[in-house]
Amino acid sequence: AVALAMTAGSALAYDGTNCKAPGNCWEPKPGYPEKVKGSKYDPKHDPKELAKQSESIKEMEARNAKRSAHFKETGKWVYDVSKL
Amino acid sequence: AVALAMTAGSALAYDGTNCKAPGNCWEPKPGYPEKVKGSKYDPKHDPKELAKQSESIKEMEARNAKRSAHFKETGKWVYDVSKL
Amino acid sequence: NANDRLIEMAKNPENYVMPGLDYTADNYSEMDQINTGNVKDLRVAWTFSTGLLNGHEGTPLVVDGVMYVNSSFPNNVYALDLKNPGKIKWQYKPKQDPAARAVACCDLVNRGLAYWPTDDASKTPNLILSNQLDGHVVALNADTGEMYWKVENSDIKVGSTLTVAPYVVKDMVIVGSSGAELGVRGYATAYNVKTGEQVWRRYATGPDAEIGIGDDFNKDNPQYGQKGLGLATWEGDAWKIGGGTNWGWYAYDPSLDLIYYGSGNPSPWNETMRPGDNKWTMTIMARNADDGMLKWGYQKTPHDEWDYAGVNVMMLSDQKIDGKDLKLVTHPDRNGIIYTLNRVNGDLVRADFLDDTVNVWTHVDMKTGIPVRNPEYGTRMDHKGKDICPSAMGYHDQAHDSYDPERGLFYLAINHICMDWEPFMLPYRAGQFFVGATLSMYPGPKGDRANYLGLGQVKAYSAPEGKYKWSVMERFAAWGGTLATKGGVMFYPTLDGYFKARNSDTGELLWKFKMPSGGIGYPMTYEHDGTQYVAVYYGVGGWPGVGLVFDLQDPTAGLGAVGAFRNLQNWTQQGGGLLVFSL
Amino acid sequence: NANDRLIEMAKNPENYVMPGLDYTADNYSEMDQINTGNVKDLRVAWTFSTGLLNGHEGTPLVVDGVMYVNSSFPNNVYALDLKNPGKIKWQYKPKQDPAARAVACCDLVNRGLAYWPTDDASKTPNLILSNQLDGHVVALNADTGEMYWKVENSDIKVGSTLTVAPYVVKDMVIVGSSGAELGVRGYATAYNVKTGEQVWRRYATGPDAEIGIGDDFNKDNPQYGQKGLGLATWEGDAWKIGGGTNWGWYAYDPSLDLIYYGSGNPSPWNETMRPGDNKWTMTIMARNADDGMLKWGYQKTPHDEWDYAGVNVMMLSDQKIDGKDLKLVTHPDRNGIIYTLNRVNGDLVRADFLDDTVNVWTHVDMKTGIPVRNPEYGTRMDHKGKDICPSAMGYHDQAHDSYDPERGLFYLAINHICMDWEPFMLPYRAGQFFVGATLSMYPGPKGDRANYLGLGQVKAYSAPEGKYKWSVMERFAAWGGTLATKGGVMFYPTLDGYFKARNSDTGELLWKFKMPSGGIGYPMTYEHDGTQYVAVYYGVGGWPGVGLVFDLQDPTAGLGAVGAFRNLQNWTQQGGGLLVFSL
Ligand SMILES: O=C(O)c1cc(C(=O)O)c2c(n1)C(=O)C(=O)c1cc(C(=O)O)[nH]c1-2
Ligand SMILES: O=C(O)c1cc(C(=O)O)c2c(n1)C(=O)C(=O)c1cc(C(=O)O)[nH]c1-2
Ligand SMILES: [Ca+2]
Ligand SMILES: [Ca+2]
Repeated sequence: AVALAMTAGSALAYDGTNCKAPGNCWEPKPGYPEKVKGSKYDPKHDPKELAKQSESIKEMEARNAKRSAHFKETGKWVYDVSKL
Repeated sequence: AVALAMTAGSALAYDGTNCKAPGNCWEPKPGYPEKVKGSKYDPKHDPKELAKQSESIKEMEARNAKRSAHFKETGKWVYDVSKL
Repeated sequence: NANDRLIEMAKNPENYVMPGLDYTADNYSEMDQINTGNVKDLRVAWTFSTGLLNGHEGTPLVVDGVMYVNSSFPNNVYALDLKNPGKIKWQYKPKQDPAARAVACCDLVNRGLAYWPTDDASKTPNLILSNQLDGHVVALNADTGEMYWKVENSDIKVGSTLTVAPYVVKDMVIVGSSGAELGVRGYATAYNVKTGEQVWRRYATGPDAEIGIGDDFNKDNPQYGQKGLGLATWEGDAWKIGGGTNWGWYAYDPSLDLIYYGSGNPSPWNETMRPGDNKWTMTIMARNADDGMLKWGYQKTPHDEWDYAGVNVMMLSDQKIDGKDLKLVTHPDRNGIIYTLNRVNGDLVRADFLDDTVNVWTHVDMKTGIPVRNPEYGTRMDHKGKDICPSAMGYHDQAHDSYDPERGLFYLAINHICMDWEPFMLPYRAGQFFVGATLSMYPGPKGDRANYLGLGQVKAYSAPEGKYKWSVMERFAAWGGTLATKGGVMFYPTLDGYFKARNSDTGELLWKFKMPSGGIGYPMTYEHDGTQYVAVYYGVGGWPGVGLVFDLQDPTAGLGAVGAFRNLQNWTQQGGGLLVFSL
Repeated sequence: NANDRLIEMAKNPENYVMPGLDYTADNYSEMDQINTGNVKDLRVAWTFSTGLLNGHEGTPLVVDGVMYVNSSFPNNVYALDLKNPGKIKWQYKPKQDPAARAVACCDLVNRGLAYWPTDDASKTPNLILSNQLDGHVVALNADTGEMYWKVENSDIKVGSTLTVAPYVVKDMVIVGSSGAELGVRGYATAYNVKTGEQVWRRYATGPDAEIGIGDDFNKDNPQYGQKGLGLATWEGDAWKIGGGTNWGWYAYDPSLDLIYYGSGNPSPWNETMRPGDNKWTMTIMARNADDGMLKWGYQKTPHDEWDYAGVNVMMLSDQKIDGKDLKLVTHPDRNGIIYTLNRVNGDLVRADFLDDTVNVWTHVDMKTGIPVRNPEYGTRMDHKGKDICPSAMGYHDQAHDSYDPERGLFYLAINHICMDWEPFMLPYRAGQFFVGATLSMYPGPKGDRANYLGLGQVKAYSAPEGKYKWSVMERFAAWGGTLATKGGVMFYPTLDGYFKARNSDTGELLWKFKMPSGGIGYPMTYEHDGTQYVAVYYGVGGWPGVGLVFDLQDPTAGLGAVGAFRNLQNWTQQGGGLLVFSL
């Protein structure tokens, strides 16, 4: 296994081989931004939308924990957490 | 083949064999009306509802006639009668 | 004309040109490549899924090396070139009004296609005729699948649907009707295949002119009834919503030019609401092909009290009975009786019980033709009838049976189901269910009532002897029908998904195969490249399958079918397709 | 623990206890009753329709004489007693939120079940584990079908579904995730089978702790990247909606206690919207079973520009390569390259093109592991990429392949599809499609582009030689995968509905059978009562089937699948079930 030195890739086109660090080799294509934020390609994501997945997972994990705790206690699986 | 005389069926129960005329043998069961109209079993049908089937058939037949007439004339089948 | 060509084509074992194989509708094949000795080696040659899950009834046609496959709603039609059935030659996928689903009584089935061969004189191409659940009849170019013409036959807005297989006679296609559970007044219609034009339309009830009754109707059997009864045996306008649809099978005798079929149940099921014999529902009809006039008609179940819809298969045979050579029509009816009549004039020749457990009748009076009732098993308002045999499904329903002329045996797919029946009143509203009875169904006395098994039988019947040569029980019934072959093997599928081959003489089980899903179609056989093939649809459904198909739980739901067939789901699941077998 | 029991059970040819047959996932059977000499006599023994029409992926399990059948949405589970497969032993029919249908990317598929055998010490019964499209994981009592526990793993409201087969390791079940076409950040989760408790959950992107990256991650291959890259290779919070789901296949090496699987495509497909290498999407992951920590990870497609989701099958083999005996993992990736790595530490051993028509890469730098791009076939905003090979479907997608250790050959089910690709901008909304590219797909250069045929290949690959021993074209691809057997016969189903058997050494077609519907599952084999059976699902669908399944016409619909497979409907229709073959 070899650590990768910054090699001279094609200056004209992205071929994936110009690495800033091991495993971090992306570079923008000629004429495209290094960062999209503020560029014409800024997706302008809504942070509220971006947070939804982790919120939902936290809630599912909490409900599942209640279910399995009750199961370990009683030997009965109750899916409906409002009944726990 | 034999014409059926009015034979003495069971007076107590309908067995289908007491005929008023050939092919017309039904009689009411004991305690049930000969005619339902006006009886407690009157279905009180709405004549408008009863007419719907024949109206619809008449319209379908008229549309079909237009379609096949046009087909015989032109060799083309056009289903949409508004285009005929 | 088409008769001659169809008759010729039907003689060629490479073809299967109409329901029941030829105009006798005996579904008997002269082929014997597959026989009692080798049927155990039968194996699946190829298969085809239609992409649809509702029950698959009927059987495919084969003409000139092309197979035509019908399917459940929305009634796709597929043409498969037998040289390479792995590729679909053409497909016709109609867009249908989904509202049709809500007015179908008994799953979303279709009983098959018809074929009309072109004549050289005509510019009309070979045609495939297809009936759609939404009431349309379409003619397709058999070579390309393109729509040739399309007419409106039945209006789903008034509850009228189409499940029957169209039937080609001469240059006409005969089309029936469905919807007697919604008060539909039944009719049969003939269309000119070349133009789509209506040639005649005849009803089961009402004025004689509309029924097709003229002066010589039933002239040899006046005791059956003659003029005016389509009105006189009804109270008031009840005949307008009186049922008598025809969604079963046809047969045709070219020498007599008569078409045979049965009209179905009077409407509503609640008998108290319709005083009278309710003519001409429940009738074996013999109609002149050209004008649809009735030559004769025999009503099997006057004033029906049990939904013994009389549309079952009509099989034509020529047999010697009591020393006389007769032209016969044999008809295993829903009311538990198998009838054999002289098909020339309607004389009643035989009327035997389909099973000794029938209890609604004591016997048929052979002189009058009247079935004599056991009043104990009649139904009426304010009364719950119990242990009535047969049930509303009859001891025989839509199965297309077969007749082996060498053995003189009819192979009958019989139900073994009884019922409790309680009527209730309801108003008629066009397009809505109009039944008026609550049913519980369960196995007949010979079945296993605790486990709801033993709901069917298969029997071999001799009309001259009025006897059964053999009889076997079936777990859930052979709902679809049978095929007879010269090889001495008869075939049928079962609701629980087996395709079975039995020795035609003894009933011995020679072979069986577990299909993907239950079978409610009937088998056919054809030759291709010198090899005999047997084909059958799989795809559980139909009336007995409604619980499974629509996921119903109430035992009285599905017009009483759900309870009787509650265990079917433990044997099979839905599917829809075709299996083709060869040695 | 379960490993030992499962390992023992997997050795018994009467069982098929997990996807891929045993923990090597090589889907190779030691049975040779069916062999090159007699496979031509293979015939259908029995069949079973699941009653569902969406695509049927995966393969059934067989344990102690009982077969367990998975199915498409709503993911019914059936147990069939092999003594009498004509009766259903039990069935589990979950009611699922129909909204799940709207967020599934690629038809409503399911890739199989898992089995956990009880230990005598435990009160927990034998379990069948089933993942539902609506995100639930259920444990069923394997003997009765009763629900034992049921947890929420994925939330369809944020676009997260489940199609992956669960995977039992020790007393845990490993569950993946789907939804990278809706911006779902992928994760894998381990549940304690006895309690339903979550043991660990590890993500593909984000902070090292959530990914499961510790100090010794990639210590033998630091050039692959080590710490901090799950954040550093993304701009801002893009990793939160960055994809990397895992819906493919797992393998497990008990001696190393490592679980192998691939993470999928970064999200959205539009690469311009997500600067960076987007770690650790598109990565072969080797995770410690007990805590889910990553031993090593190798990203095959950094900064994906083509949807080359890296979830494909991982097959473990021990082979001598370049003179060294190595423990290997071999992985035919969607990006057109088949990788073989040292499964102990992640060393890259081989990286060969799946076909010589791959054009997005020039080669893989074996020292760095970096695939070197041909910039001509990259994609970007305001540019329509053309003639890109492979297409987004990759030269290999969800097929479960096989490896024959006697012959040293991998049997690969390969796609042969190229594409045009044009990105567009769109905002992220939780629960909505988040793709941002319009695709046209068509056959690769060796196919018949005029007729849209020649969309697949099947190949036999030797890793030590880096060469293909044989290769055949397929009309529409063998989407489901392959089975290898000691009998010298390899099997696979095709999208157009053939089940084929080829000589493992030469690729010669020894036998084929026309199934009811196209196959997208992979075959399995088991012994019962001394007879060897081969089983395979039919039921066309999956991504290539979406046009047929959902009746789509626009060639770019179905994420580009509709155009490529426009002709599939002329060969096969939907269906869903199982065929079981024997001599
Ligand atoms: O009265 C009618 O119009 C009508 C129609 C149909 C039909 O169209 O399928 C059936 C019935 N009745 C019927 O009584 C019946 O038992 C029945 C069974 C089936 C079947 O396909 O299994 N259809 C029908
Ligand atoms: O990124 C994902 O989460 C995801 C999920 C699935 C899936 O769950 O089926 C597929 C894909 N991606 C995908 O990229 C893909 O090619 C694919 C094919 C299929 C299939 O079953 O044919 N599923 C999926
Ligand atoms: Ca009826
Ligand atoms: Ca994906």
